[in-house]
Amino acid sequence: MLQIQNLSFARGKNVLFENLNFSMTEGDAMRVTGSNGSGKTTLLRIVSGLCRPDNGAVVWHGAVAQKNESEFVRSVNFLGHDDGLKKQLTATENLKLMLPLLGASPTDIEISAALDAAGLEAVKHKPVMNMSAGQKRRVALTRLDFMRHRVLWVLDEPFTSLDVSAISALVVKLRAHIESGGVLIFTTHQDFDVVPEASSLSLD
Amino acid sequence: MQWESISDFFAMGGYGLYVWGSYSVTALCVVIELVDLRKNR
Amino acid sequence: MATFFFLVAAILTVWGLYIGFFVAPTDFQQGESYRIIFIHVPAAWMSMLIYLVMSFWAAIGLIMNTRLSSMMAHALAPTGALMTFVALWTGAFWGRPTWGAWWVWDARLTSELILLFLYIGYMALRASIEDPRRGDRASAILALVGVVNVPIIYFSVQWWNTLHQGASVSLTKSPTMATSMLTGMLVMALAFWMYSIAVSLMRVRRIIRDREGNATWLSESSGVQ
Amino acid sequence: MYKAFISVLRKELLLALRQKTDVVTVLFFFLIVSSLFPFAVGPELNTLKIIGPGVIWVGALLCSLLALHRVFETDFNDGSLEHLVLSGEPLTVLVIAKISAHWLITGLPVVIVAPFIGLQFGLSAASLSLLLGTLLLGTPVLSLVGSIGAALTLGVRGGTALTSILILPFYVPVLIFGAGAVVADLQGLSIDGHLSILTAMLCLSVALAPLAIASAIKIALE
Repeated sequence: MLQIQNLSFARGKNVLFENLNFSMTEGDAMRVTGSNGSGKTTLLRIVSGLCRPDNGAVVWHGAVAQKNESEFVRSVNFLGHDDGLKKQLTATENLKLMLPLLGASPTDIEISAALDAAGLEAVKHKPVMNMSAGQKRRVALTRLDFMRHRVLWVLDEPFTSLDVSAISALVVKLRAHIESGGVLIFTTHQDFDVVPEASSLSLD
Repeated sequence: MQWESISDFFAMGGYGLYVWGSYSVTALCVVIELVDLRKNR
Repeated sequence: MATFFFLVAAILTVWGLYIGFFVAPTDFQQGESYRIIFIHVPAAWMSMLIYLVMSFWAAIGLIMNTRLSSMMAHALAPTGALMTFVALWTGAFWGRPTWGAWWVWDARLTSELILLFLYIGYMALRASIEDPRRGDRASAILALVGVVNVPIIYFSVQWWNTLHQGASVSLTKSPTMATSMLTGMLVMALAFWMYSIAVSLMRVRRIIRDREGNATWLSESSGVQ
Repeated sequence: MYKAFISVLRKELLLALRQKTDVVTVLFFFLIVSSLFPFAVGPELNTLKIIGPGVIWVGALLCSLLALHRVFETDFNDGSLEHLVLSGEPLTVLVIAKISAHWLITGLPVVIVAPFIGLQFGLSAASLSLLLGTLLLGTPVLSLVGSIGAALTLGVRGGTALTSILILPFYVPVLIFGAGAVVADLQGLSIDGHLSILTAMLCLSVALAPLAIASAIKIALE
């Protein structure tokens, strides 16, 4: 389903990774590890089509991703370090205006239900600016509930600033995604293994 | 040959300032560029 | 290779200046001041030609993702800016005796000035982006946007100039060119061209060394260094 | 695609409503810049009448430059710019949505206010309406072309100053024909040439600018 063929990328003179090869099919999960600056985020951005590698290719369903970019990008759900939320808008407004962009158009009820499930019912109508980092991350992660139509989930540090209950809730969502035939690639600094069945790729 | 003498050549029919002004600046720019390139070869 | 072009440039310059100062007759209308034409016009031509070549290399670098062509575009910009400055400076020095003013809003001089701004913009953008990859491609886009706009700018300045001032004596409408004047100018243009190639080749080698210090393909191609 | 276009537009307009400061600062800047000139040039109307259109046009141009950082910078910093690329919708269409929202927020108010400022320069009603017309045609071009500079300098230090260096040369033709139309009209010359060229520039920039902006954004996000 997803093949990475001798991918290499160098930032200026230091080579981040070279001739990287791996492939993943439905239900696979992979955790990318490595010290800071080892190129984890760059690899995730290349895999999700945001960044072009120096050489090598990302192959999705047998077709090189860069060739039919819009097809490939539509099947990728990338979540970066930043939450991508507008501080002046409320959590509900943020989701309501962001999701149509990513191919989902939930009703207001579905959105507020998802926010309640994430334990945000108290703050969901208040501007995001006066939320804590953990709450903002949860709002951003609520997006995952509506990303079923995007098979390849690429999550960069999804667990940062989450408390224990939010971490376990997220693990449930990730497992559900894998069991439903999705593909998951993520990075995390959590020391314990949050998704045990995930294979591991180290960039150090 | 146009010029009777060297001084006539530099006078350039009264336009010496303008003609030599432009030629010298051009030469200066070329020299600056070459020095810059030569400096950190 | 660069030294070869330097030699040719030097020979052509000497020959061109010889024609310009010793063979070409005194101009009946402008006297001797027209001799500035032997560097003004070649510099103006080169400033335009270098911008086009720079944008060509930038486009190749952007589309084919080849680093060498972006570096070539990067190497050409300073020489292009220098040529534009020389064209403006010599234009002003020539304008002073002929039109009586250091700066005249003649259509060509004005678009030359804007071309200088384009070069400065290109180099400013290139200098302020640290990551060379992004620097290459961002400046390539700027160069391409510039290439699309250069004709627009030229014609709007032409229209604006004729609207306000009426066609002033523009440079090429100067007295019919005696053959020796023309050959002098063409030889000098060729000399400037050789010079630009030589300088750009030297600069591109330095850029390659700065940026790809350890890349394997570098050592083969410039083993001679 | 249509839904994505609308949601980008609504998001920008909602943001502008929540944060009115941007619109207000641009308008005050426009007002102040254009009313400085009478102090510099002297109050008699016949000189003001000649320089009026030029001053107002340069004022509108500076306002568009001032507001340019708003187009992509905030989205680039909080990570929502990635959603545009990740959506899979043609990026050029989403870019047009963002720029039209930007123009509605910062360009249109300037165009509406311009005739009133024109009164300061003693311009007649006819040339004021022509000024309005040229600004209506010209300011979208300023926003479109300016956004190329904004996209190219995303995340680069000294961004706004750098953007103006990059973009001013491309503003010259718009300024020539925009201000030139009003001046030509004052001199009784025909202005259909000016207006048709301004419209041509508008069509050209609507067609080409988003392409350059889209690739500039993709590069900035690498």
